[in-house]
This record gives sequence, C-alpha cells and structure tokens, in this order.
Amino acid sequence: MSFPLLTVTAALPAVGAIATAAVPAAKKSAAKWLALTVSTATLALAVAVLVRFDPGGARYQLTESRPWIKDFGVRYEVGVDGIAAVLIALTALLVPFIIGAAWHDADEVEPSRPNRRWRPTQGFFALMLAVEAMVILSFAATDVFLFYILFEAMLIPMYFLIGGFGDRAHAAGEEEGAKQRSYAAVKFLLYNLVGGLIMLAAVVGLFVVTSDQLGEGTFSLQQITEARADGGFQLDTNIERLLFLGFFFAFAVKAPLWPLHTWLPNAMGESTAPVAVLITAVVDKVGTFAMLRFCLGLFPEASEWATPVVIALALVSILYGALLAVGQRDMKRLIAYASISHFGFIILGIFAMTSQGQSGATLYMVFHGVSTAALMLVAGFLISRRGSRLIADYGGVQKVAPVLAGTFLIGGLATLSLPGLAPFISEFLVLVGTFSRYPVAGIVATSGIVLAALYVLLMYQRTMTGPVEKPEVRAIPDLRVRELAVVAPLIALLIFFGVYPKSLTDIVNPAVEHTMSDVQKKDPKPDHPVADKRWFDYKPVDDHAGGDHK
Amino acid sequence: MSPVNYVYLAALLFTIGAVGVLIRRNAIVVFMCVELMLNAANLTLVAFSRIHGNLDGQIMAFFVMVVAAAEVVVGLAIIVMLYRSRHSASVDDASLMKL
Amino acid sequence: MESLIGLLVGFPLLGAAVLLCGGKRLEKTGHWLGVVLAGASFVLGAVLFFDMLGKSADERALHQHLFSWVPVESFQADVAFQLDQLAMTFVLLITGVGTLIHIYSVGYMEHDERRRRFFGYLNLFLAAMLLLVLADNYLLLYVGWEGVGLASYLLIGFWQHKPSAAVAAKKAFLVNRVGDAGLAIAIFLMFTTFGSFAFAPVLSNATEAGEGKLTAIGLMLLLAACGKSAQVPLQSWLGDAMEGPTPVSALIHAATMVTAGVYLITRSGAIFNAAPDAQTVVVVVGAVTLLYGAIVGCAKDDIKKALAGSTMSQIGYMVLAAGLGPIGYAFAIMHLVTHGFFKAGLFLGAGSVMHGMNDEVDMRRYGGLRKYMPVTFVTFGLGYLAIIGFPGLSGFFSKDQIIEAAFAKGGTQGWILGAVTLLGAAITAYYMTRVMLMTFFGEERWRGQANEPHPHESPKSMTIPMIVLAFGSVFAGGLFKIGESFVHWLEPVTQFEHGHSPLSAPVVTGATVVTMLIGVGAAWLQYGRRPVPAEAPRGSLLTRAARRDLLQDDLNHVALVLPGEYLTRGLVYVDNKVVDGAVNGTAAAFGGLSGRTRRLQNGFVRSYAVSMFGGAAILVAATLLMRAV
Amino acid sequence: MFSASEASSSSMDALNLAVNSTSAAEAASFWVLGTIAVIGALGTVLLRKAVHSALCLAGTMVILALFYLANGAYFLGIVQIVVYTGAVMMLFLFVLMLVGVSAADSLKETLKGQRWLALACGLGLGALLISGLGQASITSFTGLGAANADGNVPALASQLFTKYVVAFEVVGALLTVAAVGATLLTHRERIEKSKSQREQAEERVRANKHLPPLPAPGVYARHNAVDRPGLLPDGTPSDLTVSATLLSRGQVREVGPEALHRVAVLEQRTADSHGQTEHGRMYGEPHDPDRDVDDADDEGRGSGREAREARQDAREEEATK
Repeated sequence: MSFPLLTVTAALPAVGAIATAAVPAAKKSAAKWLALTVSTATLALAVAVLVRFDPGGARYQLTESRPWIKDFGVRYEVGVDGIAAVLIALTALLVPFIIGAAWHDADEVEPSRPNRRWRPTQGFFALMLAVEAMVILSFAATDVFLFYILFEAMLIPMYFLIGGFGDRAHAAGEEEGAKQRSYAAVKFLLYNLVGGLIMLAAVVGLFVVTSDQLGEGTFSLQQITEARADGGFQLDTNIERLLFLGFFFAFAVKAPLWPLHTWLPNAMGESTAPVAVLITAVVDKVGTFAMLRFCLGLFPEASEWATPVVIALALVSILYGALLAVGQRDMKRLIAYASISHFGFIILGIFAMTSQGQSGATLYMVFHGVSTAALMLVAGFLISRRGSRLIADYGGVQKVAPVLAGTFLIGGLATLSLPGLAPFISEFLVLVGTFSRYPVAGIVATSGIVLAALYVLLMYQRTMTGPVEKPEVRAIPDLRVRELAVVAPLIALLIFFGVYPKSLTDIVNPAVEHTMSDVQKKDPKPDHPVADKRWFDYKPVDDHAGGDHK
Repeated sequence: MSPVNYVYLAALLFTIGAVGVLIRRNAIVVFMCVELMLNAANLTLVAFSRIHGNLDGQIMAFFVMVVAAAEVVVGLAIIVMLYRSRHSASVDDASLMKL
Repeated sequence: MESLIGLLVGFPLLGAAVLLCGGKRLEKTGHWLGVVLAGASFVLGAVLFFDMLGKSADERALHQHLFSWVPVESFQADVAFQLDQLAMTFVLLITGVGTLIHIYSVGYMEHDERRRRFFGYLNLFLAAMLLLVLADNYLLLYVGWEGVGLASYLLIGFWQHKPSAAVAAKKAFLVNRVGDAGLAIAIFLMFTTFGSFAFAPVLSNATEAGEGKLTAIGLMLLLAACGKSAQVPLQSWLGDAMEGPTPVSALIHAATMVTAGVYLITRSGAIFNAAPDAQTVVVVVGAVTLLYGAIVGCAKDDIKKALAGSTMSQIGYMVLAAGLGPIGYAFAIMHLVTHGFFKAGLFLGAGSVMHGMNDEVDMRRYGGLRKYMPVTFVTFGLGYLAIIGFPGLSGFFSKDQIIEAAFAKGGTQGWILGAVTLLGAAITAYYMTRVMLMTFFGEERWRGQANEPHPHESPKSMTIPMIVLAFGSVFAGGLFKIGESFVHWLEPVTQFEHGHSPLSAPVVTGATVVTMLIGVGAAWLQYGRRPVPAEAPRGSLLTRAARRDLLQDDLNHVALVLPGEYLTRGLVYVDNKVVDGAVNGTAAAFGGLSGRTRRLQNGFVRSYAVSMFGGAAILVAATLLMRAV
Repeated sequence: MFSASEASSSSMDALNLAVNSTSAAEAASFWVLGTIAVIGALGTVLLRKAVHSALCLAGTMVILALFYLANGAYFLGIVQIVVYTGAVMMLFLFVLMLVGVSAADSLKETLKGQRWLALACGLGLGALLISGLGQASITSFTGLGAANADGNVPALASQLFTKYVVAFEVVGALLTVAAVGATLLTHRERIEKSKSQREQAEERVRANKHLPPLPAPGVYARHNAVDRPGLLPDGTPSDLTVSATLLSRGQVREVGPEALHRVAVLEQRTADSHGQTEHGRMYGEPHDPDRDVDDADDEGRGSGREAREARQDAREEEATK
C-alpha cells in the first residue's frame, strides 16, 4: 500500500485539534496560530489529493483498506472519486478562512483571569479542527459503517460550537440569548440524532441483507456495488426501499430538506457567523454528498422509485426557503433560509438523474459553500460591528463602509447566482439537467432565481443603501486587513470558477458518469440533435448576394 | 410441634420489621427494624439447618451476623454524620435526592 | 483579426477591474482611464469594421473561440465570440455612443466624490453589453444579458443615499430578472430540442424542429426581450430608472441596453420566422408598448420621464418591426441606431438643462431657456426634429420605413399596424413638441421661485458629445438610406425581403409627415400659444392615469406585491407555528409526561422502601403463582 | 436446660434421622417465648421513644438467641447474645445518647398514605410468606444430632476453616474495613487550631455581643436545673442560658406558668416601690398559658430549633467578618 494520503489529510487536523486543546491557558494567540497553520497544512494536503487524483483513472483512487471490526465485516476503507475529491478540497479550503474570520469570536467568553480548566479559545479552535477532520474523513469513507460513525460523531463538536460559542449579538439581551443558543444547539442535536438513529437501523439492515446475500456481511461500498453490477446482489424491492428511506431520511435532515429544515435557521442564527458557515457550507454538504454516493450508489431502484416525491420536496424547499428568506427580519436567519433554498437545488440536481444535474449538484455544493461563506462572513463582520442581527437596525452602511458593502454585495450576487460568478454555473447546470428530464419541475425551479434576487437585493437595500440615520451605523468602521484577507480570496475564487469552471468539471464528470451507470440512466436525447459544429461550418443563407455600397 | 413454626415466627418478625422500616422516621429506629429483619432471616437459616440436618445454614447465619455488625457500624457512623450536619436523625429530612 | 475580437470586451473589462479595485489613488485620474479604454474599444471596433468592409459579404463574419467554458457531456458551452455585420453594428453604436457619454460624464460627475466608481460601472456596462452582442451562443449572451442588468442596477442606484434610487435599482433588476428567467427557459428548450444553444447550429436548424417548440422558444425569448427592453408587461422599471444620473439614462436607457431585446429578437430571427404565432405576439407587444409609451410620455412633467416614455415607445417601433420578420429586421436595427443617436442626444441635452437649472427636472419650472443655453438648445432641437421624423433627418427615414413595413404586413393586420404606427408618430410629435416648448420657449417660469437657478451653458466636455450626437441624429438616417446600404449590409445576417405595402411608398411618407404636423400643431395649440401653468392642472382621467404610468405600478402592487407580502408573512407564521410547532409539540408532550412521572421520585427514603417492598411482595406472589400453576 | 434436653433427644435420635416433632418442652417454650418475641418486635416498631424501641429489640434478640440454642446452634446462640445484644445494641444505645435519649418522633405520619401503603405491603408480604410456607408442607425433619455429634463449635469450625475459609477471610477484611470506615466517617477533621480562651474573649469583645459571661440557667425559673432556661425580665425564657447541646437535642424543659406569674408579681412589686407603674403592661401573662405538659418536648424541640437557627446566623456573621 502506498503512502496513506487520505488518512494523513484527515488525521492532521485531528492531531492539530488535540494539540490546540493542549495549549496552556495563557497562550491564547498561540492556539489561534496553531489552528490556522494546521488547517493551512491540511489545505496543502487536500491540494495534493486533487493533484494525485487522476480523472481518467479508476473510480476510487488513493484507496486504503484495513480490517477494523472483523465480526461485522467493518473495514477502514477510504478512497476518493472526483466528487469526494473536490468536496474534500472545499472543506480544507474553507476552514482556514473560517478560522481567520473567527479569530476573536472566543474572546468574549474568555474568563477574566487565565484559567487552567476553562480555556474557551483553545477549545473553540480545537473543536473546529475536529469537525474538519471528521468531515474530510467522511467524504473519503467508502465503508458505510465508517461513514456512519463519522456522520454521527461530527454532531458532538458541532453541538458545543453552537451552544458554547454562540452569537452574543442578541436583541433580547444576554441570558435570553443564552437560552436561544442552547435551544438551537439541542434542536440541532436532536434532529440529527433522530435522523442518525433511523440511519443506524438501515445500516444494520444493510449488514443483514449483505450477510445473507454475499455470504458474509460487508459495509464496503465498492464490494456491494461490484456485487450488484455482476448480479450477485439483488435486493427485494420493499427491503431496498425501506433501507433507502432509512438512509435518505438521515441525509434529508442533515441537508436539510423541507420539512426537516427548521433546525437550520436556529442553528445558524444563534451561532457565530464562522460556525454558521461551518454548518451550512461544510457539515451539511455531507448530507447531500451522501445522497449522491450512498442513496444512489446502494439503492438505485429505490432512488428512482422515490424520485417524484424527492423532486417535489426539493421544489418546495426551493420556493419555501426563498419566500421565507424574503420574510425574515434577521440577517443570519435570512441567509439560513436562502441556504435551504439552495439545498433544494442541490437535491433537485442529484435526483434529476442527468449528468448535467449531477455535476451541477456537485459544483453547487462547492460553489454554494464558497458563496455562502463570503456572504455570511461579511454579514458576521457587520453584525459584530453593530451588535445586532436585525436588518432594520442598519441602513446606509454603504456610505460609511464602502468596501464592506461591496464585498457584501458580491456575496449577495453570488447567492442569487449572477452569471460570471461561480454559483451561476452550477445552478444553470442543475436547471438544465432537471428541465431535460422534468420540464415542469425545471420551470418551477427557475422561478426560484427571481425570488433569490428579491431577498438578496431587499437585504442589501435595507442594510446598505439609503441615508445614514442611526448613530451606531455611522460609527461602523470599514473592513480591517484581517477581514479583507479572509473575504478577498473567496471572492477571487467565485470569479475564477465563474469564468473557468472547466477545471472542476473535468474532475467531476467521470465520477458523475459512474453514478449514472450505477443508476443505469442515460441523459435524455434532444429531439432534433444537431452535431455540435462550430460557427464557421455554417454560412448564412443569402439569396440576395448584394455587396454593400458604403 | 414441627420446627417449621420457627420459620413462621421468623416470617412474622420479618414482616413486623419491614413495616417498622416503612413507618418509622427516626433513622436509628429504622436501623433497629432492619436488624430485626436480619435476625428473622437468621432464625429461618438456623431452623432450616436443623430441619435439613447440616450446618451450612448456621454458617450462613454466622456470616449474616458478621456482615450485619459491619453494616451497623458503618450505618450508625453515617447517622452520626447526618446528625452532625443537619441536627436531625429523621430520614425524611434527608430527602434531597430528587429531581 | 479574429484574435482581436476578445479585446473589444477586454478593454472596458480591464477598466472596470482597475477602477473598482484600484482604490483611492485613482480618484484623480481614474475617469480618464475609463474614457481612454472605452475609446480604445471604439477604435478597435472601427479598425475591425474597415477590415470587414474590405471583404465580400459572406466572408465578413469573424469568429474567435477562446476556451471551452462548461463542458458536461452533451452540454457544451464555449466562451467564443462572433463578429458579423449585426454584431458589428452594435459594437460601433455601443462603443461610439458609450465613449461620447464617458466624455460627457467627466464633466457631469465632476463634483461627485465617487466619480471613479461611476466610471468603473460605466466600463463594466460597456463590457457586458459588448459581451452580449459578441457572444456566439445563447449562454454567453445570457452572461452579458445579466451583466448589463447588474451594471444598470449599480448605475441606477448610484446615488444610493437616496432611498428612491435604491428602490428603483432593485425594481429594475427584479423586473429584468423575470425576463432573464424567460431567456434561461428558452435556453433549456433549445438544449432539449437541438442539444445545443450556440447560434449557428440552432438557427440554421431551426426549421427542423416542430413549430410548437419554436413558438415556445420564441415566446420565452420575447419575455426576455420585454424585460430588457421595457416592453409591456415588463415595462414598469424604465420610468423609475430615471433616478440614475442622466448620462446613465442616456447610455443605458436610451442608446444601448434597452435595445438588447431588439437585438435578441433580430438575432433569433430564424426561430421567429418559423413560428408565426410567436411573431404575432411580438408585433402586438410592440404595438401596445408603442402607444403606451407615447401616452405616458405626453403626461409627464419630469423631462427625463417624458423622454423615458418616448424611449419605450420608440423601442415599441423597433420590436414591432422585428416582429414583422425579414421585411422588418433591417429597419428595426436601423431605427435602433438612429434612435441611439438622437435619443442619447436628447438625454444629454436634458442633462445639460438640469445641470444648468441646478437639477430641477420639472418642465413646468423651465421655459425660455433657449437664449441661456444655445448649444443645448440647438443640439436638443436637432434631436427633437429627428425623433418626430422631420423629413430629411435620420428619424424620418428609419421610422418611415417601419411604418411602410407595418402596412406591408398585409391583410387587416397590416392596416391595423399601419394605423397604430401612424398614430404613434402623431403622438410622438405631440409630446416631443410639448417637451421642446415647455423647456426652451414660453416665459421663464423659473424666475421668482425659491433658490432661483442661474441657467448657463454646460462645459465643453458636455457640449461636444452633444454636438457629435446631433450630427449623428441629422445625417445617420440619410447615410443609411442611400442605396439601401444599411439593409444590404445587414442582409447576410438578418435576410431581407421587400414588403409589398398596399399603399405606395410616397403615400405612406405623406401620411407620416401629415400626422407628424398634426401632432406638432396640437402641441403648439396647447403649450405654444397659451402660457404653461407652473402647477400641473388636474387634467382628464387619461392624463391622470398617464401621470401614474397608466396605473402599471398600482396594478403590479395589487396583483403581485401585496399577495406576495401576505404569502411570505403567512409562510413565516406557518414555519414557526406548524412545521416547527409539530416538532416542539412532541418535545413538550414528552416533557410533560416525564414531569408527571418525576413526581414519584420524591426523595423520601421510606416511600422508595415502600415501592421496594411492594415489588418484593409482587415477586413472591409471582413465584408462588408459578409454583401453583 | 433446653439445650441439654435437645442434646439428649438428638443423641437418642442419632440412628433414625427423620423425626416428626420436637419435645413438648420445646413446644411450650416456643409458644411462650415466641409471643414475647413478637411483642418485643411490635414494641420496637410502635414505641415512640427510640430508647424503648432499643430495649424491646434487645429483648427480642435475647429470645432469638434462646431459640438458636433450642435449634442446636449453640455457637450462634452465644454469638447472638455477645455480639448482638452485647455489642450492637450497646452501639445503638451509644448513638442514641449522642443524638438525644429522650428524643422521640411523633407518630403522626407526614407522607400521605405512607402508613397504609406500608401496612398493606408488610402484611401482604407476610401473608404471602406464610402462605408460601403453608404450601411447603415439611412434615419430618432431620435433627442436628449427626452434625453436632462431636460438638457444635468444632463442627462449625471444621466447615468454616475448610469449606468457607475464603468467605471467612473476606468477612474479616470486611469487618476491618467497616471499622476503619466508621472511624473515618465519625472523625471530624479540625481545619483550624481551636481558639484559645483569650482569643474567644477578644472575639466577643470585637463582636460586641455578650461581653459578660452568659447568664446562668434557671434564673427566676422554678428550679435551676441545667435544662431549665432562665427567664428574661418580661418572663420569656432565654435560650442563651442553656447549653447549646441541650438546645440542639431539643431537651430544654419548659418553664411552668406559675414561675412566670411569680416573676410578674415580683417585678410588679419592685415597680411599685419605685412608683413606676407604666411598666405594668410589659409583664403581661405568660404567652399561651393553656399548655399541657405532654407536648412540652415538642415545644422544647421547637424552641430548640429556633435557637439553633439563631446560632446558625451568629456563625454566618462570624464567617462574613
């Protein structure tokens, strides 16, 4: 076995987490820098993964496989296909920025005197690194059981991040805020736990069926898919559907899909902006990713069976999320509902079962991560300045803090997927993919882009434009260097991928082909296909070969 | 008469002890009632050892005594502590173990 | 030569990037950079143009393939440019007028501390617009399409401290977005129909597809066009868009952006030709908007809004012409170009007037300005003559052709359309005369009012562009008319066939002139002879409705905004109470249950003991029963 | 002498192991002593004063010891007397002394329905046990004659040190641990060195409370036993005059009404001699004169509790200083 790159990539932040947690109380900034360096090193490793990954090569690469729990056929199996590779890259990419943005978030909870037991800063960044480690490994896991464990384990650090380091800028005062915070944290935990438990049942069920179909039970994704391919593994329809539902429910909670979404606005609203980004841009992606890899990969027939319902729910999510975003008074909740709408798009793309839809969905995961990060982090900077999340408390910020307003606007435009910025590509692909199989759904979803424009521009208008009336707003300083350093690269990425998404599609497409072959689907053919000829193959018909007389 | 009567007697004493444990509030009295129950148990053991004609029963009883003694020692010590801290030997006063 | 096409877009894009990211150090010189880059792009356009003239009609089209943009299976989008005669026409118009307006803005925005950003936005707009007309496939066109929308959003809302400006900007973007959705769906349809959405394959194979599909595509394209070109029913944003600085109104809302819809329809001519139903709809939309804009224009006292109304109506002409098919495309574009000149001139003139009247826009506070700002008067007057179609000026030629083509549509349709266009011409003459009279003639109503303005001529940087545009609006039409040169020039792209109108050309021309004179006369009777009241009279019902843009906003408010608000509020409630309530309800239920059971845990050792003994008793009973059984 | 008869009978029945009934003497003793045992048990449960219960329990245990002897468990019988009646019960009594001999809990039940539940459970259990025994139907029994052939103690020992040796050792260890544990529990660690008399005096001065030594008990009361509180001029008994321990145990006696009356009269006289009558009303009748002596203890405990709280407050004050 060659150098275990994936394991190292996942292990580095884990080790870093422990190290950060061990930093003595007096050395707060040391902990911060340590966390930052570790996450940056992880990014380097993730890039190495992307480089080592050969799009033309085998489906899963950089694979490692060791027996883990022999009695249950559980193996430590990791490997990446194109989708996983880019998502790992996304995770590793975002975390350094998140840490950079969260530089001072833990200071508020710092005790007055350094205290050996209670070291919030160390804990905060350690938890973030822990989340990163788990997410990366769960993207890489090709063993269902291993994935399940990580899927559940990442709830623990998230719980503490939400409940312990929430947003202090609460309208209803400190202890009301604390109440809201713990409510949000518990809600997050319970929702995801319920999903997880149902999934656990399905995992056990999977073991049972594999063990009586394949002789000895296994959780290995590759093994199962191969067995399915050569017909050694057929599931009874109903059992397959039950198992599918078990898995899908958990992922739909995590994603989140309407009507299982209500935990997200609380969680994102009450946690600090960087943590909110961690939730929506990194952790939730595990849900959609898992739909793509496990639901479709393990239970293709059931997935097809469920498609109409899922697509309907996805459409509801899109419009519902957008409409609620329009109705929000609280910036972070607004962004949360926008995310719900976007997750609707992702799920729509996944279950449209066209290659455009699925690569679109994959790109959507990445680009939504980056764009939401940009928007949410800037919003966070704004909130931390004014100490309020209510849109009504702002107005005319653009006048006093033009750079902040500009970055905010770009983030917003990315969120409404303006052409030229990355999210446009993914959204358009998803819509095309959906339309080519389900035209009506495609059209309904398209109406979502108008609503997106509505809520983004409403927020921008109410916060940034107009006369500066409130003195607190007049006192708002513009972006600081650290903050600009966090946001600028994200914006640069948005523009770059908007112009040259090919760099990602080349990696993603082969993986999508594999998924398509898993579900035995082909893209619908156009009615009057034209060979993709270039312009100069055509000569405009001109019956009057009139020269001109100028 | 048959030695089983001893067992009947033991049952009776045991019951009385039990009721005592339930209705008395003074920790020490409760303790005494526990002792009563233990003794009743001992009596059965002894009686059975006679009925079956081997000494294991007596040995059991012996062990019970020893253990009871130990228990009394520790228990009383606890009561004393309790009394020191809350100046009352009533078991109802120590009712903090609740939600 | 191909390799240069990219630079057309590249120059202004570079300018935008530099100016927007440049920061303070560009405050002093930034605007000149903007002007230079716009100019560079114009020069390059001219070079390419002359190079193109040197070739024969069917080698003229150039094509540049930059890189493959979004390749996913059969979905192949490229970043590739196509410069044919149609695109070339637009390039010259955009860069030419654009550059002039850049120069004009240097003076106009002199005292604005955010001038650098303004020029950045202008350059961004040019880049997007050029991308729109140069793209060789609909997806790339879509990028330019929304890019233009973004630029206009930024420019309309440039004075963001004014809430009205911010609202207007948002409104413009949203309405446009509706149109964009239409364009997106059109692209989906093309992809599912042809498996491609590049111009060449789609357009040259359009006839293969069924008429139903083509009609659908056509209607979606029309929706997009309505959004961008402010055609009924998506016209509501144009009036408010006048919140932006006047150069913006001139550049975006007169010369270039609003014509994008016409470009789209003309470019997609092959599809419309094969879908007559769609064409009919286009014509109807054009006709309706033509009258609509004209009527609105008659009632407005705000000079810019009056011009906005006229823009709407002129574009109505173009759309109508484009809807006529091969007999109209060329004339639509021709009118577009001439309109670009004189409408830009009119707007710049209006701007210059406002500049001199410290930003007063109400024409009832103007009057008799001709002797204070002669240059403005002359240029504006030439633009005026051009737009009303005074014989010999460019407007005359282009509009006359359209009216003729309208009759040539044939059948009752033809008669109706002809009548409408003539009526439109009359009304145009009426309201433009009204503007002219109220602004430059009559007594000086601005005297004796609070902070009385001191009318004065604008600086050179503003007058020169006006003069240039005035030349354009005088001679362009004639130039194009000579030997149908313009038509032939466009023919390879848009095709052309002579319409056979039931009335001979001279008759139509005569009718046009007469109606025009009637309009002028009516206006003179109302505003020329009698003094203009400084306060607007209550006016007839129609007038009042027209002042409120024929109640379009009220309609939208009732039909869309209110229901939307209630819907969102309702949904927020539902989300909190129902969706979330269900979950919290279960939680509460469990809480209550445990609350009850917890009472058992009362902390009294003795009651625990009771339960213990009870349990023991039960166990004994159970064993006994077991033995009994 | 029961034991002797038992021994003889067992030796006599050595050959045929199954015997149906015991000697009449034993039966008689059973019925007599058994009744007493039950009465003792009932006394343990029902008597209000802990001391009385303790004594009743002791009695029951002695009788049980006799029954052991009767059942041929000579060693156990002796152990029962020595360990239980001797050691354990004495321990109980010691603790009772520590906690307050005369402290008795009123039998009025505080927990709702506890008593009835208790009775139900207890009787139910008893009934079940007895009925279970009734089912058992043991007619014949093997005496211990064979087992006790060469004496009960050696027999026990031989088993204890062979078969049960491990348990035996463990139990030994248990006892040791228990002893150590008890000492640990009851041993109170002194955190700070005990104050010298001087320090206490200075503290009092600093606190400016009770600069003079505390008043003696029984002043003005009928007689001056330590557990009688002295009376304040207005006739209210003062807790300061009796020792804190008594207070905490609630063993402070009440002062009879006539004593109070006499105080009132006395004061009246002095007042008259000074010609100041307006003091009159403050020597009013003693509060609630209709107090019967029975619940004096309860009352006493009550006042004791108040005093306790007072002392608590004082301690807290010190702590705050």
